Amino acid sequence: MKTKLKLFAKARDLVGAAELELDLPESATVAELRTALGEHSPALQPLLASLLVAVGTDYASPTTRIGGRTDLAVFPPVSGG
Amino acid sequence: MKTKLKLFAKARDLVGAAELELDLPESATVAELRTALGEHSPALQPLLASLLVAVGTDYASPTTRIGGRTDLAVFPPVSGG
Amino acid sequence: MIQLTHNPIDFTLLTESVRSNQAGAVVLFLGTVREMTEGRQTVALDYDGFPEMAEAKLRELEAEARSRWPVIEAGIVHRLGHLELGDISVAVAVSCPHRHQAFDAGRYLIDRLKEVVPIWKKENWSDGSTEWVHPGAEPVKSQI
Amino acid sequence: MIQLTHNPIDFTLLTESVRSNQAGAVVLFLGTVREMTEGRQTVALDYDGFPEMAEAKLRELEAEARSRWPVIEAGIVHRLGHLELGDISVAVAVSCPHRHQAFDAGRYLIDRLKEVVPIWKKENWSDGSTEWVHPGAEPVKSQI
Repeated sequence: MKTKLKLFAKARDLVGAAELELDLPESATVAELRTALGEHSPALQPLLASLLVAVGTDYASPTTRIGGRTDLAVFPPVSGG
Repeated sequence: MKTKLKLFAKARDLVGAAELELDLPESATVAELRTALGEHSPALQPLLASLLVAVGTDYASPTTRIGGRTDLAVFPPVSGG
Repeated sequence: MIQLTHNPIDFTLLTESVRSNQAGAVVLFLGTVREMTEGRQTVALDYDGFPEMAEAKLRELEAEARSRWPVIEAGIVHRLGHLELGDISVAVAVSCPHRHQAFDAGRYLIDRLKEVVPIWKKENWSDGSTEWVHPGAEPVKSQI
Repeated sequence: MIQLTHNPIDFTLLTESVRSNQAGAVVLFLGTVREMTEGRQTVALDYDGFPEMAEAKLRELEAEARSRWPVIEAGIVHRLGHLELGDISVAVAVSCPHRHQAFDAGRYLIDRLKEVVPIWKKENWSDGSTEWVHPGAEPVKSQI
């Protein structure tokens, strides 16, 4: 299913885009999103394990189903303040 | 010896004066000042045990000799802030 | 007041917004752009953020603080964009009846902000290089 | 900036005075006149002080804080005289490289101020009575 996500900070820079569309099964979780992201953008590999995933304005849990969603965001550890 | 002291807050109100002169031996310490103050101003009795004594801008220790000094201050526990 | 802004932070306004006759204590925290970090010299910082989620998380943090301390008023403003040395990147203000509550709540808010609010800073080092700060992620210097 | 004043405290000026490119964190504490204390209603406070000693003690406290934390700048202003509800009685500002240092130093300064600086407040209760606040001393209500 078409799955849309926003990218931020170094993840956006490494991918070279602020938004991305991936094809994922509806049952896909964060782990599968990570794998798909690494295949789509090999430059993300060093960051992959630390990437965080949000659904809407909440952090996704490991079991959150994210396939087909269009309100995802993917970003590295935060450093505000 | 003539010993001069300033009074603050409730100590000043109870004595009814902002400054006081007592006659104390040169060897007098805080304990003797307390006694002399209580004799001079019986209204101070309830506050006597908690009164603090300063010499110049420092708190006096129990052994500080204060007889004859003119830079003493006597006041109850502080409550600034 | 929960706000993300590209403009300089008015900490006076934020502080005034949390003052109250019910509060005996106000604590204001300002994060400012420091020149030296572990021996390296910063010339500027760029802050990126995910505004919708960042604002939602800031509201959650305020609610968390209110559930733990008797907070009268609280406000958090975070700046985004390009900041020079000494500029204020974040301001947290909180008022409580007593001072230790206000200190604890203020510290909690800035500590949690740094853990969960989706905002990122990019160092502009004095050697001309830039580097996203992503705590715990493998360091990969980027030259942008 | 160490100061006793009978005028309203300008916390913006105090905060600006401690900002520095060497600091990543500024903590400002404001003590404000709270209406309710243990169920009793305050209408105003009067602060008395022994100015020479108070200023000397505030300078000592700043030196103590500097010996314990990497304080960049610090400032303390205490107001004296008649204060209405919500007025600022004391402001403490401190800047440090990192935030926990600034929180710890700020809290230390106000905690110690309340222990050793010769300033006293008199409550003006809503029932018309007044009462000096002398922690640990036997309570004797005075009608002045």
